[in-house]
Amino acid sequence: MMSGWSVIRIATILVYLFLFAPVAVVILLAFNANQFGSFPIEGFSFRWFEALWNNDAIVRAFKTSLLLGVLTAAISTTLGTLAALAMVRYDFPGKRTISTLLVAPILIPEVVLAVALLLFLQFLAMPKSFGLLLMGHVVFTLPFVVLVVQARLVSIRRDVEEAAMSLGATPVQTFFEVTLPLMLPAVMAGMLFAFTISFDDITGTLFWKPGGVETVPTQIFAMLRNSISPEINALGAVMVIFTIALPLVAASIARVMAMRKAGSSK
Amino acid sequence: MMSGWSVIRIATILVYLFLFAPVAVVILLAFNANQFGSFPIEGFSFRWFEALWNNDAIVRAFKTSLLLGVLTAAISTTLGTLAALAMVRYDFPGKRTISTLLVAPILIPEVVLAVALLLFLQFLAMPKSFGLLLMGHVVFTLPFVVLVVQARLVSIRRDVEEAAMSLGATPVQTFFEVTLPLMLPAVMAGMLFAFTISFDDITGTLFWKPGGVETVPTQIFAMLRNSISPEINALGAVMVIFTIALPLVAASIARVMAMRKAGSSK
Amino acid sequence: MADTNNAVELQNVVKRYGEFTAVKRMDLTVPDNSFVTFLGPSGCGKTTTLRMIAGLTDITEGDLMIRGKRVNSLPIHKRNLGLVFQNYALFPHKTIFDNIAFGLKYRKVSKTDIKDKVNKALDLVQLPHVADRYPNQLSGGQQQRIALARAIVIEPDVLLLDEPLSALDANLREEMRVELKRIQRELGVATVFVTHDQSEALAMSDKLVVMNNGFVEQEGAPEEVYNNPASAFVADFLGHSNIIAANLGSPDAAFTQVALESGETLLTTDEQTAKAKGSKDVRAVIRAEKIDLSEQNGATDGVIAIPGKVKTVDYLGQQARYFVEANGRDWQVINPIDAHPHQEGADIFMHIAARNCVLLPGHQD
Amino acid sequence: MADTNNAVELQNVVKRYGEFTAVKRMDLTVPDNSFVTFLGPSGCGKTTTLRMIAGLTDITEGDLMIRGKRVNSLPIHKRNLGLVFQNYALFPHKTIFDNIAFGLKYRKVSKTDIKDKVNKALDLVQLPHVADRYPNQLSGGQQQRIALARAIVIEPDVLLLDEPLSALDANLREEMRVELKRIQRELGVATVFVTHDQSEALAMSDKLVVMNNGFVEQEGAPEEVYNNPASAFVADFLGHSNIIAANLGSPDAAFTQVALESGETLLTTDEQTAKAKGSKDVRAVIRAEKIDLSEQNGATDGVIAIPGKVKTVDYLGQQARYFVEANGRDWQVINPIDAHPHQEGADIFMHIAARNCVLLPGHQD
Repeated sequence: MMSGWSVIRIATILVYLFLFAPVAVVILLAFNANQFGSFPIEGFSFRWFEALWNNDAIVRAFKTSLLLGVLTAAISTTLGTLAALAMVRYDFPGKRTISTLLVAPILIPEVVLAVALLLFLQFLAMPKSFGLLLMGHVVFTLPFVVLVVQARLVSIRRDVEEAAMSLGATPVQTFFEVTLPLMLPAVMAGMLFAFTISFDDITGTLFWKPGGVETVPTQIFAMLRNSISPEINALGAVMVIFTIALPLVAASIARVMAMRKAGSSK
Repeated sequence: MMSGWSVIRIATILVYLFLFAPVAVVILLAFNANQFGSFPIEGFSFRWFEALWNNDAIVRAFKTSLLLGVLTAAISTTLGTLAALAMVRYDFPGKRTISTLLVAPILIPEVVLAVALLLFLQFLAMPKSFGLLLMGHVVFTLPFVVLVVQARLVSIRRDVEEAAMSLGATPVQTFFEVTLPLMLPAVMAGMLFAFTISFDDITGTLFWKPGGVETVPTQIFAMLRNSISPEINALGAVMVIFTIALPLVAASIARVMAMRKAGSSK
Repeated sequence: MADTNNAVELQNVVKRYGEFTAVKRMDLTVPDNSFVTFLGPSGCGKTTTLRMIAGLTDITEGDLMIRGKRVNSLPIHKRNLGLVFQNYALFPHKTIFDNIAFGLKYRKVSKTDIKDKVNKALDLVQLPHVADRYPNQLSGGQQQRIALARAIVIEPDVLLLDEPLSALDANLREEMRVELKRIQRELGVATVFVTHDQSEALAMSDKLVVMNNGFVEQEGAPEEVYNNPASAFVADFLGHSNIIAANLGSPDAAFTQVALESGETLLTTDEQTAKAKGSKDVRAVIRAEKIDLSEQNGATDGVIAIPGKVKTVDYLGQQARYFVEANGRDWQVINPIDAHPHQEGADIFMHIAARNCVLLPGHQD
Repeated sequence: MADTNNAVELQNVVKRYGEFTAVKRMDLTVPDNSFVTFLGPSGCGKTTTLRMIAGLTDITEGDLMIRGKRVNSLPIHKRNLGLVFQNYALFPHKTIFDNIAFGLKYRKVSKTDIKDKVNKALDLVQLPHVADRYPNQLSGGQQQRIALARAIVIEPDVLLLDEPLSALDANLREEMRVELKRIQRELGVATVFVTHDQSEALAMSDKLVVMNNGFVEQEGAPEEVYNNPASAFVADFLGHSNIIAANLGSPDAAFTQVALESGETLLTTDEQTAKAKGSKDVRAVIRAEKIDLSEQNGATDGVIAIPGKVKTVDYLGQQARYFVEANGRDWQVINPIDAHPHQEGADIFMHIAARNCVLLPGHQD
């Protein structure tokens, strides 16, 4: 049996090498002073990040991605939180059906959703625009926000709200005094989730973006089609930071704040 | 407060319309006899599906996607199941770290992973090939398989295995008699999951596919760039069936079998 | 009809969920200052009744009065009730002080008064030093004390307790039971307590309401309910009883004969025969604890001795539980142990006093 | 040293997890045919000991013998044990028949014999008609019976039961207790039973092993352990005890005087004073159930009466629990109720017989 476990162990290690080696190499190469990425790295340098900063197309793409991500997160979080509240705390006809349908968009292939939305717009004779791109991103990210907030809401015991009401708080006061503060971490998580999904999206963006508008991922895609530049390594590193480091930092801050709060007791 | 709930209700309904209307329209239009998709539908027809069948490029793309999906599912499921077993049932140094890293690939933007893998291959001076495309898909789908199987494994109580051993079964016999049958549904689910993710993938595929090879999603993408044909509606409908209906049918069959098994008692 | 000496009054209250009737025509009063317990198995309607009083569940039919005022359609936040839940239901994001002060904020109490009242409530539940902590920094028992403080600080008209001790472990539960009763006495607040635990119900209540299937099976002082169960359900739910179909004989001087279907004859009192209301068919209920075992036949006036054989003995420390076979029937007997318990296989006499032979009318409920 | 009349023997067994010692130097024998219970609070090491016997946990130091053979390093599947878990641990994907037959498959039993044995086992647990069902089609109690059948069908050398009744609800637990004991008697299989429930432990065991903090606090027959606790922990864990520091007087004819620090003087027997081994400093242990309350002073030879006042009364049906104040100290007393319980505030005498005044040496454990 032990030898069986050894096989599993080696398989596990290989699998994770396979997953992380490429990303690690890209990030390392981003700091490589040499033009042609190769090991051993010949000097540490920020030159490729500087090159990024001086590349107008990339800076423009970056601004577009940021704006798109922030707006998507804001809209998705608002709508998603309301929908989650409706699902968990409100009984209405067809609730079960809608609740089942909720999972479906995550299962629907992104390509199909992208094509469908595009065809739908053409069917409605609407031209491509930034607004439509934004709408598309909202559609993509909404189910995730709903799922995250809903999962949290389900875990907020109804009796905490009932206790608040028994003590004299109206339903609206109960919502703002009890429910909202308790669901806030999930709302923030959903917002971050929406932002990173939007920031990373390539499939939908490729289909929907109006001519001339580029986001960071489509910009990378366009750059790769021409030639391989070490700038791409730097851009990859920046994206990793935005989509992994950012949420981790946010989570840490939240944890520290929670601990300070708990630690304030005698 | 009731009016507050009404707002939420209307928001929910709008949100879901927004999500499903496009997909519904695409599927309806796929059966439209008329060339230029418009409502009301002028007659029900399979002509666009026939056109698909007679389009060599699409049939080729379909075969490629199917082969890629099946191979990805087979490899990912095997590796992922072994990794999950190692994670849950085997203690080894660094287990916690690896377990944390496990979630990371799902957080890493697909674009970054795609670019990284591509750059890594170029760094290793390997040409693009079907094998590398397959490898990429395995990397993408593996974490999902591991997560699904691992979740199931955690819920298999250790004492069931201990009971088997106390009754005289060796650890290997226990694995095949008890553990494997109990984790099988999760393994199957992971396999389906891997297949649909591979079948739908566009980002990685665009980056990695060798020239001339197309999968269904990249074929749609290529077709859209030229002109809008109603065939695309039909192709979208087929993809929805493959990626939503297939898993649902599989799940139903599993449930019916389970019920028949349970129903066989007196 | 409304009596303002009653904190709560239910008149013909019915609760239906679609086809299912959870509470069937309930009449009940909770007098001022009293401790009323709803006891019953899960699904008996006791929690539903509590939630109707609280205003958390609509009343389908009937009237609910609090302090003589009909409140059927008054929303919960206007009812001035203290509610304590099984899982404490403290606000996890607020300090203990803010938790307790929560209800006072909505009652326009001045800041200094709030501080006084919160501190008094903390003293009352014997946790004066935890005001600045958060709920998750307290143990389960402490959290439940805070939940109680939060409910009583608003000086509620009625205190409603929904299985408040069930989440605590055995030793703590006993301690909190004593504590809860002390606080209720001290404040004199009318209290409705819901539980499925018979020892809690017996130990704490002024009035016990035994519920089953949406009906009130019996209502009365704990001793009354325990000693004179009104139905087989009550006899079996409170402790262990032997329930045997029997025929009533004619009165014989001080006692009346009861012929059990298993062959033996017991005696019972006039008080009990009155319950049979002339019918001959009755059921005799003999509590397992009210049968005295001894190796000698100790039959006297009004005490019947039935010979039997000890089948099994469960040693329980101060008591033992026996199954005694007599005429092919197993009797359950719980007896204190004097020196040593009776041995398995021993020939023995079961002594049953007339006053411990309770009668229920009819052969079925 | 190994005695083949013992099914299991532990010699100096120690279990460490890194720095933490879960079981400290344990010596124990499980005689053939006997029912041995490990009783203690969670974390006392009772489950760890069971798992060491089963072979599910390594032994750090010491020797483990099963039927006189040292088995420290024998893997579990070669030990021939019957294991029953708290959560049944049935194989959910196999029928009841296949569940029970599982162990027989590895013992080269012929198909017809398997069928015979499985059916016999099903009869023994009184579930003869469920062979074709799946575990999830049975109730919790039925599943536990099947788990028991699966464990005994292989005719194990030892039956190991890890809190097998804890997952069942109260009524079922009592029923299964009787059942489990009957089956164990019928098969005569040496059994180790782990529980934290004192009434289970008292009712079922031939030998009771009370554990705390990885140590055996006391070991002996249930009556012996209950009546003569060897430590304050045992006195308090089994039932309710009043434990009071005291000074031993000189022997006075039949009894010895015990001067409590609260001021009263009790009597005790020679048997008890022997435990003090000449020391004057002792602790007197008086069980709450062994104090007789009455309104008259009934002091006789060897029975001391202490006057007090009833502070609180908990009505418990057949019994009542009182707190009685005497000389500023609260005594806990549990007494059967004859007609009515004593009233709160009543002046009362606590009667304590010399034989019920148990002594523990020293002022601390």
